[in-house]
Amino acid sequence: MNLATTENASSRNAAAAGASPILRVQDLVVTYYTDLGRARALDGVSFTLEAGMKMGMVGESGSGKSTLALAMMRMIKPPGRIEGGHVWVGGTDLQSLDDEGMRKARLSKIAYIPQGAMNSLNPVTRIGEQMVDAIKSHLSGESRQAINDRCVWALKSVDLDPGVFHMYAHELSGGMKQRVCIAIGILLRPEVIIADEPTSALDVVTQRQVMETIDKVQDELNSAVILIGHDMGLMAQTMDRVAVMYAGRLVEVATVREMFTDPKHPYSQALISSLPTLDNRGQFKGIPGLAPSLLRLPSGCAFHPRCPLASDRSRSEKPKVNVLPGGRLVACHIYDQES
Amino acid sequence: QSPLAATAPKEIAPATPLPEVPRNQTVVLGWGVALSSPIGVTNPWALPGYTHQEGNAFMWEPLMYFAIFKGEYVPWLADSMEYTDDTFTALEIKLNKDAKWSDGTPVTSKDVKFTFDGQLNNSKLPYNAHFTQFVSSTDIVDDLTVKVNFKSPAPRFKFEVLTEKFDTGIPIVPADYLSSKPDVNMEPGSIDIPHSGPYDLKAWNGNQKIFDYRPDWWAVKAGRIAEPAVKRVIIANITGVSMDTVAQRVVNNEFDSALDMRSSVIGNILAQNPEITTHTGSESPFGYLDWWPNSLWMNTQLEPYSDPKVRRAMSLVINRDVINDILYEGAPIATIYPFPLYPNLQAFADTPAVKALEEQYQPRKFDTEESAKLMGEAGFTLNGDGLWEKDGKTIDATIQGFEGIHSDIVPILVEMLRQGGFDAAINFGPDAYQNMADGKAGLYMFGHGASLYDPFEALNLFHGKYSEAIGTSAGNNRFSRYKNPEYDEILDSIAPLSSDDPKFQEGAAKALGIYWRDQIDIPIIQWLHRIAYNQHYWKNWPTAENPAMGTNGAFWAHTGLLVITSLQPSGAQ
Amino acid sequence: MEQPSSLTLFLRYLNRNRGLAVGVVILIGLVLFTVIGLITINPKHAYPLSVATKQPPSLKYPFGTDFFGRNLMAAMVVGMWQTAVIGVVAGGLGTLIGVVLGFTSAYFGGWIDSTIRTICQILTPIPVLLIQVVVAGSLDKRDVTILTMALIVVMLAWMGPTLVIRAQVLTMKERQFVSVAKLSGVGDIAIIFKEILPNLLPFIAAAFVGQVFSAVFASFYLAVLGLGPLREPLLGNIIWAAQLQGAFFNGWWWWPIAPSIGMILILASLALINMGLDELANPRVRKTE
Amino acid sequence: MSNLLEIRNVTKVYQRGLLSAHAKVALKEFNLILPENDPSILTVAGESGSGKTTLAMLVLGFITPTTGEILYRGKNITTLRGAERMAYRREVQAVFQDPFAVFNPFYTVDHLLTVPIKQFKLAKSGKDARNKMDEALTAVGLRPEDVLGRFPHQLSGGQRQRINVARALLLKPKLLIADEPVSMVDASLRANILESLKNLHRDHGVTIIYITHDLTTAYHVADTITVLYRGDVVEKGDVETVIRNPQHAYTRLLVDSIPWPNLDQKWGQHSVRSKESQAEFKANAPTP
Amino acid sequence: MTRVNFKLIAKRLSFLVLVIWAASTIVFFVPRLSPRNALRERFAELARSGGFAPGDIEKLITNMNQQFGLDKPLLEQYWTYLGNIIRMDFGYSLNRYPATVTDIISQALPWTFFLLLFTTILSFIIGNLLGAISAWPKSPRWLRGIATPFVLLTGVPPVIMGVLLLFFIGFRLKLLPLGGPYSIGIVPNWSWDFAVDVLRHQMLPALALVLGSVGGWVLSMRGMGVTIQGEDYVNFAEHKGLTGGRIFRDYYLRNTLLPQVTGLALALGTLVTSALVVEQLFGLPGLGQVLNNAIRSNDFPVIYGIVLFITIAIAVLMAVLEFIYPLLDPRVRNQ
Ligand SMILES: Nc1ncnc2c1ncn2[C@@H]1O[C@H](COP(=O)(O)OP(=O)(O)OP(=O)(O)O)[C@@H](O)[C@H]1O
Ligand SMILES: Nc1ncnc2c1ncn2[C@@H]1O[C@H](COP(=O)(O)OP(=O)(O)OP(=O)(O)O)[C@@H](O)[C@H]1O
Ligand SMILES: [Mg+2]
Ligand SMILES: [Mg+2]
Repeated sequence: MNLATTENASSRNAAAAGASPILRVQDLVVTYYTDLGRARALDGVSFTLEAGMKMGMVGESGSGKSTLALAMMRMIKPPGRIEGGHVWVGGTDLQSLDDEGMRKARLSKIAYIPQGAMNSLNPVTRIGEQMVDAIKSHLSGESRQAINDRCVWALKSVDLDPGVFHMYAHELSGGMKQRVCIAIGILLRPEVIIADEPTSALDVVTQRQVMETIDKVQDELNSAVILIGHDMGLMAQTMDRVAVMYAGRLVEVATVREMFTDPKHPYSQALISSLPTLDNRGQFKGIPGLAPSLLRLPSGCAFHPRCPLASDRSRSEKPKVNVLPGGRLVACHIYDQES
Repeated sequence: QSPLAATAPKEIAPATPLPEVPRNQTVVLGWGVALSSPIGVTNPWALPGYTHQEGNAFMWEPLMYFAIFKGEYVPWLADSMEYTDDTFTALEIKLNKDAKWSDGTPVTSKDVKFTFDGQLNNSKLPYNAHFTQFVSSTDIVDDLTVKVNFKSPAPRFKFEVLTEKFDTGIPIVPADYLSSKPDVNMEPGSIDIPHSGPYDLKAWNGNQKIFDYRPDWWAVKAGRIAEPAVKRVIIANITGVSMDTVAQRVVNNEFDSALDMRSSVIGNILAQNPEITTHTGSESPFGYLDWWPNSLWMNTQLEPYSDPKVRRAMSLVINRDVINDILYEGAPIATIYPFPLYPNLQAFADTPAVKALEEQYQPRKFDTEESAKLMGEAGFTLNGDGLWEKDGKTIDATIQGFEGIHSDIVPILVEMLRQGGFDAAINFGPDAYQNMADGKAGLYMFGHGASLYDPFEALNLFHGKYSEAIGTSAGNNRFSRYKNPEYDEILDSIAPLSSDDPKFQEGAAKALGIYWRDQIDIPIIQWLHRIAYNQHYWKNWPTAENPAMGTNGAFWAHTGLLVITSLQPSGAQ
Repeated sequence: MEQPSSLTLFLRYLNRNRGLAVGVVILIGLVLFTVIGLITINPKHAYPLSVATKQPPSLKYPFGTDFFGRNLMAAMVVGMWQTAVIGVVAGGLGTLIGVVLGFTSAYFGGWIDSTIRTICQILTPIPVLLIQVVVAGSLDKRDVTILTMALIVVMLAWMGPTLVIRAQVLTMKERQFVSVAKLSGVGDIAIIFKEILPNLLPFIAAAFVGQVFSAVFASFYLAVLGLGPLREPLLGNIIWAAQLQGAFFNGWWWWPIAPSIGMILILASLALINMGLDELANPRVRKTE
Repeated sequence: MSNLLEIRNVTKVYQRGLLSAHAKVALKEFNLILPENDPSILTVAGESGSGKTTLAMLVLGFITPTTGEILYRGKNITTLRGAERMAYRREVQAVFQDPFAVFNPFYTVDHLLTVPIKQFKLAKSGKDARNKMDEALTAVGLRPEDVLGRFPHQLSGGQRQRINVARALLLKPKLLIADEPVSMVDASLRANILESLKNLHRDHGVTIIYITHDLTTAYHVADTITVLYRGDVVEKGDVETVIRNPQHAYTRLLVDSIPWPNLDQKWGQHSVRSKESQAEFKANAPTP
Repeated sequence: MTRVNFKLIAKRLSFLVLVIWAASTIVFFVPRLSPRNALRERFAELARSGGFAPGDIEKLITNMNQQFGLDKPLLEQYWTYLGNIIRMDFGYSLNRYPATVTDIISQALPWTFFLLLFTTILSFIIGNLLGAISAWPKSPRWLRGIATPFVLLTGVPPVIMGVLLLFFIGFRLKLLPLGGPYSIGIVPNWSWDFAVDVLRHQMLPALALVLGSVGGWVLSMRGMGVTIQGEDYVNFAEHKGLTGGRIFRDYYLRNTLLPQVTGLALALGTLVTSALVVEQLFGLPGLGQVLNNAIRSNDFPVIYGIVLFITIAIAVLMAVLEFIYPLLDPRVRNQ
């Protein structure tokens, strides 16, 4: 029964694939200037996403996933700085907006559901107030009634009782808080929704409920969703597409099926094979070595010290992003000739 | 529950708005209004708590005042007050026929007798000791005549007790009113008590005390004085306020006068406002001589102050020239006498007998070597810190004194003593006086509130009959606890004598010689009252050049009434 | 990965934490002033009758001289030194009591904890300075010395550190490294001294600085009320004396100014350092590295 | 045959205040026997608040049971004294969830290793100690020169957690309690750490109680599994059986919600009968 | 939902009683540990200011000792004293007998109360706003800088501050009166002119207190602010596209200000002490001046009375704040 839904989704995605992308990220570069040196947390990240698509963003801790999300929101704070690149949402280049324009774009065009919903709600005001806040900041002309309707709609969309409107954050469970955040995120029907590890603090059952909520909401809004996480299992369960980040770069973007059945990048391959499944009980294959520090990245391909397929070229030259058939992106020298 | 507590008002606020009195008919005086007396206490016999200093002197009058700078009595409620013979055993008082209480009833012999009997029989009243020592009875001769009979010759009783000058003497109180009260010491007085003085209390709170002139004051009709120009007196509270601020408010013409200033401040007040004057005009030392010359008193019963050598050695390290230079810009304030050099006393000091004794004992001498020699003789040795030591202990030379009035002189003395090897320090705490009174400490800075006219009372401070044991209170500020039969004999022999008697002069000189010889205490400074008189609104303040009524200019003293009622408007608006 | 030297890191930290840096610089300045002063200046000149009186600042007397003939330069040096003694003695004692009680309370818990905690909480609303004034006022003046001043100040000043240290130990106690230490066979006492105490050093330092601050403030306060050891050139005493002699009014402005500025510098530097240490001790407040 | 550890009917009740009537039963009549000569890996699984950590703390002797007793080598651990206690301390060790909190931030990471060596007198000399440390670190895939002498915050989470495992290795305990040792670690590092743990078990015969809420890793690491739900054991048995064929409704819900990284293993295959039964197990969610 | 928690109220009340007991005990015994005799000192002072001593001072003292119950054993005095405290009876002033301590306090209290009310509110508002602004990364640079001088001002003891203000604003510029509660010669009344006059006289003392105490709030608010700044909900508010002003007000200030409220009671404690000096300096007849005089004359019933009164006021305020706090902060409302 669930399989059937998945089939539906994929066919819809296939249809959407032809449409022009609603989100276009190009050459995004972010650097943190720290005491210990410069950390290039995003190093020329580019990708596109069509409406109705769900893309998972995975990678080791510190690989730049949250930075990417924040950079798209133009919310990088000092000591970080966006040093280049563009983010188009439905034809608007966010980087070209003035501060006020960007403020308006947040939530209405591109919404961000933060990592750690536990603390993302103001503890001293009612949930309703926080929702109304958000609407008023964007739609000044909206009537009281309209605002109310919108909030009730959003809460219902995430399977919450409208009574939550009058409650405080501490009166909600973790899963409910996470869903309130989602409800706030969809208040203005944004074209792009970014959810940063929405489930990592929840237990499996709640985790599943939240993911199903996101699914449902997306069905209703038909927006593009980016889900950040590092749990490959979750990606396999819910996403259409998976993007793998390593040391501030996007090393591979592929559909879920391709990623799990035929990963191209050596890092993706290692990642996939390290996953525990029902079939390979008792066998572990970790990825050897350690994630590099952004402060002193290895020359060339950042993955080369841990890569079984590393060549001299990997050591000296940064691989560029290759576009493989079917729109797959891989950043590895191995695929250079194929493109 | 005490009746005084039950009846004393917490605050006196006029029931109806006070009439407007323009500033140029008002005199504003800076003083503490609720520091030592409770609000509402105006009865001179209320105890504890009455003081004449906070404006109450404007309500009460004595038989006579004494004009110190004219050296003469000022008859007041009494027209005359004479010893009936030259053995000084009886005194006849004749009252003024016009004298009236504020309720319109006359002041009569009955009131005087009531006042005297009260002092005699009520041990709580301040002059009880004097009365019990001297007075045997008070007789009413007629409505206006009273006769006081003494147990023994009392040549100084008229002056010391019955005459008001500075802070001593007694006022006459209303017999009818007080005798109707169950306990005269517990009766606050407030605004109800009939009084003979010209000003009525109108308002009193923690901030100010307001007196208004009563136009039917008897003294004008009696010809004692012209109609006063001051219609309102305001005592503004300055308790705890810093000297700077008070001085500045005088300069700003906010205050017409205020409490006396330290030597350092007064000159600058004059510099900043030319309308302000002092007793000596704009010349140093800016003040008049108070009756309170200060000495370093020593407890002569306490080691090592019991040794005259030590006392003398301490005196020898005090450099009086330095004191004059540093504190008084060279004015000769430092003294060697235990009494103030008022005209009559100056004359005494200038007699050949006294001069010869001064030559003999050199009380002014500053000589550290001689001091060291004496200390050696007394068995002391200098320790590593340069301090005299005996049996491993330095001399506890903590000077007990009073912050408000001694903060300039005492630090200097401490330093001089330390340089002379005495382990000196300061105690300005509220316990200072207690330490003096019970004699547990050895060294005190305090005045001789005694002589005004002749040296007897000052010398009498050291009479052996007052030498209480350590731990019991030194009566009437006799902190020396000195006992010397030779000295007592001289004093006893001159006590019944009038001060112009040559025998008296001779005996007094002899006693002064012993005072110097034994160094009973170390006289340090004459006490000056440096009071700023602001002439912006009011003229005719008593000064050296314009003695006015001949009193001192302290409005808080008993004679303050004379000062205020003689003021004349300057014409300023 | 190459680490910048710890000195560079420290300097960088100070650069970020400007308040601490300024505080430390002022304090070092004051210490240098006092130390150099004590070496070069005749401490006798800090007492009356030692030099010409009422001299305005000049080359000979950089801070002028006062009414009583103190060289205010010397008085400042000695006064600073005495202030430092009071501050360090009182601050040290207060902190020590606080640390001992705080540790005892938090580590042993139970009735010991509730007793200590309750006492602290009960004493907290009592205005300490008033009580100190009452105590100082009740003392025999001969007993008031620099040391008794410090003790008076300590008397009611240990509750703050006790509560802070206690709270910190309580959270530390729950930290997993304490469990790990137990698993490693470390005994109770060793856990207190070797595992917990070192981590509390910033808090203890902050408490110490805070204590020194309040000690200096309290002693100053007592002195200004004339409750200090009057002969000593404590900064508060000098101001007290200046006020009594109407220094401002008389145009001897330099007399109260030098000790006032001295006191302001001491207190301000301590406040700044305390704020900086707070930042160091509280990682949430600590600025990102 | 002696038992290494025996937990008999242990119940732990947390009392909130002294007078408060609200008591929280964190663990209910828990029983467990771990034989000495047959080391195994046992998983204790359950959602948040189900009593897992409470169990760990009980076994480590940091808290005492409200009723019931815990026997170590046949002796109640609360009564152990002297050498026996020292042996118990040494032989029962733990690896905790948060790889940062176990380090004392005041010291370099060496502290974690040197202290037990000193306390338990594991080495004859400084050199010997250093060798032992190197050996343990190498065994978990760390280069000693990379990590020794550093402060905890200078290392990555994976490195820190592996030092923890190295500590366990160094001590070669009889019983290791691993309380969620990989929940704070990156997915890609999990495999590495679990591998080290498994090696420890295999090479040194260490019995491991692996505490987790993550059934995927439980399935891979353990031999047997105990599922806790609000302090109650709802199911226990062989891992393969429990995961593949859960009997209890709660276990079924749990297993069904595992996000397997496998496209053919989608959520909802073992579908839960009705929404109601799911609601029944909605952990701790207060109704609005 | 908001059930009255009697147990909590009982606990707070008994705590309050303990505080009062502790304060009264300290205040009772401390002055009595010294060998000084307040009554004697009082008489001595009277004698000195009058220039004479009453004849039989010892007898008087015995009388008065009886009257004040000072001749009884210390412990008995202590019990009587505690009993009196319960009845809020602090006895008579030794110095201003027959005024009772309660009279004296009630006369002085209005001055201190208004001064403190005024300055506490002012410094709370200014200090917390400045502190919040200085910790808020988006506030303009010049505004952030403004907080520093105030922090430095905490280092300026109120005496010095008062003297400086007096000297420059009062003496030199003659902008404001030099002291006193109102102009000389005016009788207090309920008129507009009088109110203005009083306000003018309160200005300098209030300024001295505010300048000195703003820094404390700035500091603690800054610490608070830096902590809250990193909170996820503040970030999320920004993600929601809220304007800076609204985030500052609703998300940042509201959260930081709440814990500050609990500091009010203790801040009042410090402020009271400063007021003690400042009132003296400016000749305001408030509690500070009364206490100062009492300390100087060792009028211990007054000292006890005032110290106790202030302690009780602070403790009560603390308790009240503790009860009110849940109404302000929903997090602690139901527990
Ligand atoms: N404020 C900051 N200052 C300095 N460096 C930062 C800052 N924020 C992030 N970084 C660095 O940027 C890199 C990317 O961080 P980011 O938070 O984007 O990682 P992530 O992939 O989201 O990790 P995680 O899975 O742990 O959330 C990391 O190396 C981190 O150290
Ligand atoms: N010290 C304590 N005092 C009171 N209650 C406690 C205490 N420690 C734990 N509890 C409660 O006991 C229950 C079990 O807690 P425990 O920590 O054992 O759960 P857990 O299974 O480890 O959860 P998690 O997966 O969140 O770590 C929880 O409801 C918890 O709230
Ligand atoms: Mg992240
Ligand atoms: Mg747990």
